[in-house]
Amino acid sequence: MRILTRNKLAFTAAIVLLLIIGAAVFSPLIATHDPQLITLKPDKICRPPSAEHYFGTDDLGRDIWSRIVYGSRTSLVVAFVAMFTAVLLGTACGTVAGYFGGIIDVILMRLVDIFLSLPTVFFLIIIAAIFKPGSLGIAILLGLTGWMGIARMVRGQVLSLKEREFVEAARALGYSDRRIIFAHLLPNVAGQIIVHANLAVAGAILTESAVSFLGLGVQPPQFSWGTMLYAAQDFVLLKNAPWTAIFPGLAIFVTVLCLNYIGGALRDAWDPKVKNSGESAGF
Amino acid sequence: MPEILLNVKNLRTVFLTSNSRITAVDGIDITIGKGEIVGLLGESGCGKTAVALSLMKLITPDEGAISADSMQFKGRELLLCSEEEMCRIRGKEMAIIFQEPMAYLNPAFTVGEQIAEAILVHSPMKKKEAWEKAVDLLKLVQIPGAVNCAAAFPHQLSGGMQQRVLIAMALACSPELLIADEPTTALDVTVQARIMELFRRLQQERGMSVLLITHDLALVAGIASQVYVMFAGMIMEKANTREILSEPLHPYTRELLLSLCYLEKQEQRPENLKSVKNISGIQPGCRFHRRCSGAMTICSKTVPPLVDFGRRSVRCWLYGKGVG
Amino acid sequence: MLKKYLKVILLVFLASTILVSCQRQEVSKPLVWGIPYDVETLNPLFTEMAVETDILNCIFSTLIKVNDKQEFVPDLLAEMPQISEDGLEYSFTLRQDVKFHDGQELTAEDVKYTYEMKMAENNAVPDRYIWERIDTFRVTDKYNFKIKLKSKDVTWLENLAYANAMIVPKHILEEEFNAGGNAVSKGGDFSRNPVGSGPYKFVEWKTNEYIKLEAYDDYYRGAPAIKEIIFKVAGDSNSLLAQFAGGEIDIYDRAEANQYGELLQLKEEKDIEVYKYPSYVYLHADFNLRNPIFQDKKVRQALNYAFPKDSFIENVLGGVGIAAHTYIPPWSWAYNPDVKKYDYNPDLASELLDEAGWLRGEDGVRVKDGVRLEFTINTNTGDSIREKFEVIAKQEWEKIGTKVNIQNYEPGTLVGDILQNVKFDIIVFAWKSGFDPNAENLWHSQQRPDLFGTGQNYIGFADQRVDELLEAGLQEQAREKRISIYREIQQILSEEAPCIFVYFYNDLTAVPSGLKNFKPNPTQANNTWNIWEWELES
Amino acid sequence: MKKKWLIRLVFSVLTLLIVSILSFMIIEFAPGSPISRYADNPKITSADRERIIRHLGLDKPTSVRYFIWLKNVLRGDFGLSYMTGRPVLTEILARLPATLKLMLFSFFISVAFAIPIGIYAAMRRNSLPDVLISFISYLGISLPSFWLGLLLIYIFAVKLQLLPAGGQLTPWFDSSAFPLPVRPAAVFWEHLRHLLLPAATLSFGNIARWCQYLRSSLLETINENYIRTARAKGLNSRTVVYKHALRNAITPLITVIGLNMPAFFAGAVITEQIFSWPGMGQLFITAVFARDYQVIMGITIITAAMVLLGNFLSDILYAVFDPRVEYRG
Repeated sequence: MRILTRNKLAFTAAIVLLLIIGAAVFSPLIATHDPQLITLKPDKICRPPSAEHYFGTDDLGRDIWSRIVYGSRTSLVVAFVAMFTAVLLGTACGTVAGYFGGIIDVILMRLVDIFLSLPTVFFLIIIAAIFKPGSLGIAILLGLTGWMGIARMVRGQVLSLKEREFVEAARALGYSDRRIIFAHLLPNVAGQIIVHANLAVAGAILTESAVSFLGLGVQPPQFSWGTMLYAAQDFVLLKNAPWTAIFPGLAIFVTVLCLNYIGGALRDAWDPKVKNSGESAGF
Repeated sequence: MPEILLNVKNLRTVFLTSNSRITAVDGIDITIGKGEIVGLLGESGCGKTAVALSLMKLITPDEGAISADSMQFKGRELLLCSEEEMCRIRGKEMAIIFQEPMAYLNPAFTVGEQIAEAILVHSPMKKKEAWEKAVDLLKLVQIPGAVNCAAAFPHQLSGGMQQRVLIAMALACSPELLIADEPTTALDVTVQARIMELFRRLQQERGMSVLLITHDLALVAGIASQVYVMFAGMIMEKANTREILSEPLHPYTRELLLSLCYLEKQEQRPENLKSVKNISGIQPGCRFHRRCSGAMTICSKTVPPLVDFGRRSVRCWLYGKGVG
Repeated sequence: MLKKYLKVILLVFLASTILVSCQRQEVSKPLVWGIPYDVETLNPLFTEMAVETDILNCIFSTLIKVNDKQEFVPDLLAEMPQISEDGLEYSFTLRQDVKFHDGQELTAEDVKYTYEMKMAENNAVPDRYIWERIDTFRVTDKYNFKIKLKSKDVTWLENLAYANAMIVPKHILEEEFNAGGNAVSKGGDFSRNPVGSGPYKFVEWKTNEYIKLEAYDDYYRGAPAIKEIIFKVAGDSNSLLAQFAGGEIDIYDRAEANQYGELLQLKEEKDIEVYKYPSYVYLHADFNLRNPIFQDKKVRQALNYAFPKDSFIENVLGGVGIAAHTYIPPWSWAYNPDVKKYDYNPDLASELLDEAGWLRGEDGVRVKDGVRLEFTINTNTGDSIREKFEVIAKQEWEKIGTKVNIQNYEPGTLVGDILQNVKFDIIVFAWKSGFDPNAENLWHSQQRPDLFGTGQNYIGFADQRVDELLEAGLQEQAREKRISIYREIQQILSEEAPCIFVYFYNDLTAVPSGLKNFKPNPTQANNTWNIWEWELES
Repeated sequence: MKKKWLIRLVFSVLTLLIVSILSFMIIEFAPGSPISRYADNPKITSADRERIIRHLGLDKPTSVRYFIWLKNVLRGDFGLSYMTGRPVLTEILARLPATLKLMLFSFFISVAFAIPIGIYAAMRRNSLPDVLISFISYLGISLPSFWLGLLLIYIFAVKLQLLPAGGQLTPWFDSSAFPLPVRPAAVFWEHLRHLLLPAATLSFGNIARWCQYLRSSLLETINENYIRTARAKGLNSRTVVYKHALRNAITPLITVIGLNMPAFFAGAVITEQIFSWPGMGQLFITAVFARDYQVIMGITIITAAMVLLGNFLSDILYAVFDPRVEYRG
């Protein structure tokens, strides 16, 4: 907590994020309507925001506010699981490759290349066809197909960091590799990892929506912010009932924003280099 | 007293961090004459580096702020100089050598490029000429194989070589004032001696003034005419070298002298801006009183004034009756 | 430097904008027809896509056509063919003034060659269905030929009216056929440079961009009035609408149901005409009759009763659609207006389930003999209307005590795996009926692909009476008798409820209001069927 | 050093081989087949189906088909598309230029905007413009491109009718209608105006991401000690930033950009769809739905090669910008 209070913005962001997480946990208490309740009546379909429906209704007369509240469950689970999977795999692979170098590096980097050049779409179709994944499955799939960027970035950072004097010093002092990696290398890469992780969360929320289109993601009647946004991508809907697209978009935006501010503060706390510059907001 | 080159009155440097202000330099006066070598002596974290940066106005508004009653350099008031004017002064009239050479060399350029750049900023010259001059400078600072060295990247050089590259870079435009911040920490004793010799030669031949900032009294003793002893952001004692060595007034100076006698090898503590933080949360009273063997009651209550004895001055309750 | 940089960018943009406003002087613009995706081939021997028909209609001719009133009219023929007493032999007489675009005359030899191409062993044509029924093909002279069928089939003639029966030039294809080792390819030279006898000549095909045609002045009906037509590829329905609204395309065919309102609004601002007309395409939710749950008619009827079809059409489709009660649309001559209609009635549905022995369990889901009334609906992803059908059906059906799961698949998987291997409980998709009511492939028990390897009876429907009627319908020439045959089939189907007939699509086409003689044609002939007649008044 | 790159090249080829094997297997395991498109065609008989399977060579076992495929590819023959019957290479080459044109232009736009904006934001960190820029960046990161694309079309094509809603060139565009002096400008504008919206859609997210990367990386770099050295030399702040800081700050960005290559392709699929851009995106989607194995394999291999090339280039660039990497790596 001390880390966060350093920075009012990050503190506010943390509170907002907590509220969002709270909404996910206590959805039934916060939602005003049954998010799945379809009302096929002209006076219920595509209504603008009102006291009855805070965020309006969609083209099947469902309450958008309630759908956003419930949709946060899917979206957050997918986003965070995907992010953690990707960050864990990527960091592990990148650090090992960058630090040990040599044949290990070559093998791991070729693996990254292979994963990068595989047709992800097919990968997803097959796994989806075989396992019929739920939202958790999609999250892990997204993580499994999205770690390569982090791996390469971490490797690059580790490569240049390990030439730095403090690593050489640590090595000269006979520190174990594990200690050097965890105590010297990772804290210095942490900033970049946090940036990536933040982007990964936003990316996962959005990719999930695009992937649903291919029949691999969250399918009705399940829904997430991403699928709500995707359903609203219709030109006509966008024009006549923009709230169907604006509110799920806003939910994603606010979450991403909060994560980034928190990430920025975390990084300040973590990364010794930026500490005394008073750097606060941003990645 | 030779012609005055730099005259600083009541310099204060405050660093800003995300949650506090740290006064790294707390009202010091420094005077450097033309062609004079002046030592600034103090242990790690006492604000020596902050002084060096402040003199060149190298502290950005993000990092902190400097203030002074006056900062006259060659009769010009540096405080009133715009950033543009400072750019013209930096490197040409006033140059600086940093310690921790690896960190102060840009890893992306060859050292030759970096030295040549320092030359090109201030004189219209062809790149090739500048490069040749850079090689000459490397020779000047006793780098073996200067031509190859110029084409090397910093990480390909040893710490000592890097240090000499930084020195070469500072000397590139024959500055009138060289601020040398622990210039020889990374060097072995023979090279150190040669560098000092070089400083002396440049002083004699070109009339270059040097502000030698170090924790090493021995180094100062060998070369400087005047010595300022600094502790926790304040000047504790100022005198010419002989007087300091023969008759140190301030208890801190005495401590330094003792350590010079007993320690064969100086501990090479890395010193940089961050350690300045130690000063934050200063207690009232003399900065040194906690470590002082002869501390009196007053020492913990009021900061002693700098008592001027004409040619020398000292900040200690032992010597003057200040206010209160 | 930063500011300068931004200034330059801004300047370039401004200059460009000024340039475009100067450029706005309209050059003589061709008629631009928007198509949602690029076609695969322009060789009618291989055509399968509806969009290809739009274009091929301009370039090629068929022996007969189906007009907008859904009657047969001769195209290349001088008159409709004579059919022998036994219904086996057809005598054709060609017009004598038809020339291919290269000036060569179209003769009976070309027709025969088209038939031979379809049947050539090495040609990978997708279907030979209509041609395999031919017993003999006899060219009697330059303009006359006779076709004898293997067996009587009153629906056979219709096939000659559509794109894959278009007549190709022998003198051009022969070369490719011989060079290709007795085969022409779907992607061969002819498919990218087609030569036909239709009202428009092929000019240019830029892959995934556009296909350009120009009027054929020697067209036997006279030179078409519109000199140039471009079929422009426009991505998807959103893009088509945007390009239509932005004036980049002139004709937007097959607009989406939910775009109707938008098109009407556009009509207020622009000089356009919006056509809304019934189509032969209908959405249906098929029960898999191999699943024991659905073997009970009452369950199928209950689910039919429990779906609010009219409300769906009204509120989800905005009224752009007509309730379907059978596979034959209400405007067909064969339609039976007296079929059982499943108007929304959840109480009746509950009763039916009770009667069938499905009783509510503790969690509200009905159970019979230890089996829960639980099933899954499948459809293809990316189709919002079908997805809406699913969630509405789920909500309504769960009200009457079922448990409904939804599982959608990417289209390739849905068709290639779930449908083909009949792995579904309920599957939602659309069929296009022919304008002849015959639908043997859907309802005949011999057309169950899982048992006989052929047909589209994925439902697994088997009814002896329907089989007999379907066979009789193919033999019977007289319209009245056929009417009674197909009415009975519809009667049985609606009673048996092997699927939910949801609704018949309404086709929407938006054209410039100055377009004369545009006569929408909901059959497989498509709307370009009479393109030679079109005129554009500005 | 040359040897090192050569080894890298050999590995790339090996990677391609593995990618091709894996892709082939993956496609093979995917449900559906090239002939499943006929499932709803009442006119197809089972005899027709078998004939087509034979014609497509699908009656042979998978491994045999892979080796046939590989043998042909090594001779530069990617086979015939099942959909159009034309050579896969022809199909891809017909669309590749459009995709590359869009990608390169967007790339240029992204870099051209991201770098100055990133520098600007870093230089004025925590000021109002910086906060605004980061705000818009988050927007760019959280806005899906399909949404942005539709919005741009709606504003610029439908409402203002300033720019075309889709396509690469107006089909009836005729440069000879313009007098000679302005003809090049007219042609240039004709290309540019079609590019603007899709490129903006494709670039927005990249600009947002890249400028924030650069900003954060620059801020880190500016705190480095060698920046002080540069200033102490008397360099003005512009030179300090553009030469000393940027040079070092840009290295992590290069990795990020290199990694974005596959994302660029993926983004292009959606953007091409929205803007009816005649590139490879749509071909890939239709090929996937139609299970056109040949086209899928062709596109996979060619994009994989381009991704590898992109990584390769970014590694070279990385080494150029950060000599330390070259040293021991």
